[in-house]
Amino acid sequence: MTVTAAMFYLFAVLTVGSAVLVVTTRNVVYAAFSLMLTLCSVACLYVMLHADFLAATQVIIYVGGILVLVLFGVMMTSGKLDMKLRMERGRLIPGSLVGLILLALLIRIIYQSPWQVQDTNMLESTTKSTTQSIGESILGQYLLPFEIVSVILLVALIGAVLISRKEVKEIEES
Amino acid sequence: MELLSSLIFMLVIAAALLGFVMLLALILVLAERKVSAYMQDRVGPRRVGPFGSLQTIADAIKLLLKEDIISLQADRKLFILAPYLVFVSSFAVFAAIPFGRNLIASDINIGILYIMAISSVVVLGIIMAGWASNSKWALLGAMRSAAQMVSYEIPLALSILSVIMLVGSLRMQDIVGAQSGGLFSAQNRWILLDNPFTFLAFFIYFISALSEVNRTPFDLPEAESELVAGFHTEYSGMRFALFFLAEYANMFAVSAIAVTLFLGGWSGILPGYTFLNGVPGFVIKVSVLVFVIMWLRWTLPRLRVDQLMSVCWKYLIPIAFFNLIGVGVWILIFD
Amino acid sequence: MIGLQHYLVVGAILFVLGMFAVLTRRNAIAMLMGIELILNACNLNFVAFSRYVTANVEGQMIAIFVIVLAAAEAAVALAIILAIYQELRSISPDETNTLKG
Amino acid sequence: MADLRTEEMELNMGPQHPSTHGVLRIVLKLDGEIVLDAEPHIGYLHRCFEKHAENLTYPEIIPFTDRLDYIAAMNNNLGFCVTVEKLMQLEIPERAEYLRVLVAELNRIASHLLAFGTYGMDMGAFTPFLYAFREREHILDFFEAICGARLTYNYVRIGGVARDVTDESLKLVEKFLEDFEPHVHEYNDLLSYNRIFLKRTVGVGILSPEAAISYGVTGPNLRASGVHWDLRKDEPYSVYDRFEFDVPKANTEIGEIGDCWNRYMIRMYEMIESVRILRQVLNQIPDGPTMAKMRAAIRPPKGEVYMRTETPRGELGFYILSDGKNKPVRVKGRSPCFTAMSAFREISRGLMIADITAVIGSLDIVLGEIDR
Repeated sequence: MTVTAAMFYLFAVLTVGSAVLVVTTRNVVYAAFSLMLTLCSVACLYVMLHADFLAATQVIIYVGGILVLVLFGVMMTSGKLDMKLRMERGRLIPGSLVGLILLALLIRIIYQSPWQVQDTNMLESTTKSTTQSIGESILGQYLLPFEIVSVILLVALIGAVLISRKEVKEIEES
Repeated sequence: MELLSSLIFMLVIAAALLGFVMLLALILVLAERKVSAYMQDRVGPRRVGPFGSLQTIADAIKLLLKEDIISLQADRKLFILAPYLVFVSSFAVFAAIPFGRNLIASDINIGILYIMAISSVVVLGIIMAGWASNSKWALLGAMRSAAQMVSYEIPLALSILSVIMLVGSLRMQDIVGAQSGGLFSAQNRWILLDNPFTFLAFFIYFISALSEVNRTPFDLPEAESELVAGFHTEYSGMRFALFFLAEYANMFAVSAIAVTLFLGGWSGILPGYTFLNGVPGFVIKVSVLVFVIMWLRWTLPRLRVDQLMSVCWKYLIPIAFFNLIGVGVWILIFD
Repeated sequence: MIGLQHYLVVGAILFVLGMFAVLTRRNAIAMLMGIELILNACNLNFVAFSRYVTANVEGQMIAIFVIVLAAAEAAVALAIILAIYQELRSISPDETNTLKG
Repeated sequence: MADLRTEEMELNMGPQHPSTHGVLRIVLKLDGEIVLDAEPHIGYLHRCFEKHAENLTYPEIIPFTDRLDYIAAMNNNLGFCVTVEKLMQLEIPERAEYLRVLVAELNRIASHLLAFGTYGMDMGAFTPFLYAFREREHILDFFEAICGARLTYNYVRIGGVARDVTDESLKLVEKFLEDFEPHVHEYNDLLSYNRIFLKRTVGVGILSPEAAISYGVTGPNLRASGVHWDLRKDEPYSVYDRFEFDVPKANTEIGEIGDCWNRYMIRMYEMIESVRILRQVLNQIPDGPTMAKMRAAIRPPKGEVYMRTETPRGELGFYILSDGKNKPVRVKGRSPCFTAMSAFREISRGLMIADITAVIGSLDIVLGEIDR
């Protein structure tokens, strides 16, 4: 087994295993921390796919930002007592059925589609680093989406502040 | 076979780094105690070994031999995991710090980005520790810490960005190479002195870094007079030692990054003085910054949590933004 | 040799797990985590395609946009969840039915 | 819409907490970091001083007063002795009076130094604490020279002081005074006018003059609220009326009247004033006996007496009911820290957790005296 293969299997198992924990554990905090493991191992998979910039972005934004937000949410909305997650049995069986069928379908598609796999060394042979290429595409081909995304971020920021702000105001009034 | 050999290679590098970090922490703890002692009109440790040089080793042994207390109400799994998470993520930063021309564990081409990514994981470890302790003091400390570190990452990133703009690379060795001229030369001098905006960026970086490593005046997460000991209130012995180790490793790491980004890294201080090239010069520069951090700790009081936030959001972030624009304009006009 | 399909399978499993979480969880934050899993699954696919099929950074670009949108989504979603929690003392989506006609 | 509030958290601050200055327990009701209510629970250091006093002869009570406010034991000795002397209408020799003022003012400086040092520590600045201890050490050296003890002195006795001082020990004081005054300016540079320190203390925990008076707050805390009241000036005891000194008052230059910074700063000013008094004491001190002529067994006449003196923490009053025997029937102490603590709850409402330590530190409480 080559190093690459070994590392792939390691991170793939980590990703899937921790993701299973995310959806099955009964403790929200455990779920959040397993999600951290999932996100980090996905970042490692990105590195293996030569997307190093993306991997760093994933860790900075997902782990350092979104996950911290989620954890804050968890800690603010649940006391120590109702940390337990309820899973409705009524939904468990249809849910897993749908999931399994979908998974089988997807894997069948994955292995039967004739993928147009290119020469895999193309990216590695170019002199540009991925960071440079990404930078150039952001300010070139993807300038419009980039600007739209920044507007969306701004809107989300203001919206989030507004939603949580409402409650503060009412406290002041009362 | 290939797998095995590369695995061994990686392990050797990691072990060497780990040994280095351990040694570093021991030296830094002793240095901190001596520095604080002389600032406070005392002499500090001097019983164990010559001039107390073995004091921290004695302390480390004491910590290792202490009873490992896990409170009954704590969440055992996360409680045990948290110190390792904090330590590993602050330890992993060292992989991308260039100590000398070839002395870097891994000169990846997104070096500085990697450092920022890895160090943001520390927050999660701290939240984990605070939550798992099941103590209100620890939880308060962890919440404060998370809010503080997430906020101060913004000015930190913005000040780093101005360096990246100037150098045009995220690779640590490229950044060092861009300042190979030393302190005063016309070309390739230290980024600190490159233009007024980078000069300011250094201070923005330094202030934010102080906050990132929870040092006074931003040591609220472990403010001992308010929160007992913050997120590691419930920890003792070995696990506490790991937090402690991580704190000092972090202190060195942010100073080393500051040196690499702004003060020429391992490249020489003055042309001609070749003995200051490489590791010795790097160590001298980092030591100066570490000393300044200690100096601040033993001089300044601590900010309140809301003031801390307003410093970040009302002053540092806007200044950092305009500073970044300034760097851009400077590059456009002069380079 | 690790190829495209390996990554796609990991992505598919992640996607199904995320969907499973969204379908079965009765806690808004846990559902949010499921959505994050789904987003990661498609990101993984994008990056894998960008590596093996198109051999440029376009897939990575899309992934970056997805990450940014996920951040925006998480911020807004958590703000809403907190607001609902303060109103109803519960974050189960089933109990959030006051808007029903 | 009160039910929209986030959950209140109850936080137990103390009895074992680094900055409650002893064993004080405060139950905080928090909304996030905002303190909605802070309820102090005292009594962890209760040692039945008043009940003990009923079973001890008058001189035997003096060591117990040492242990009330152990930071300023001399002032406690003095307060109790002056009360008994008032009941006995005893004349005290001149030299003894001067020595009493000498030790009382030195102990005031020592106590304020400790307040200054620990306050710095409450604010996260560790170094001033050790600087304060450096100076306090000189005072304790002097006390050791005159009475052999460094914390609980039992030096002021009914009718005078325990021992005379030698000229060499007075030299110690002189030398200390010379060193000390520049050091106060050093402290001001180091801590008092530090930007962060000002941010933490100015406008925090304001105690209005009306509230201060109605809670019976005394001493530096009262003067920091802008009320001009100092027993050494307004109701002089011992020989305080012979010295020239000012009673520092809160200023509005930097802080607001009655905030933590003023409460802190008033102590810095008072140290300077104490130095002034001490200089005059050293110049004027006469020769003579240090103990009044009286019978060995102290039996005050039947009656009751209340006398108050100005300790570093405020007005320390003793009420003594005597039936003519050698033991008092009832002794009651009026503790300045207790009244300061009672105002704490009102001050602390609406502050943040970090401000709680700022307020407790600025009130400069000693739990030994609150609990007695």
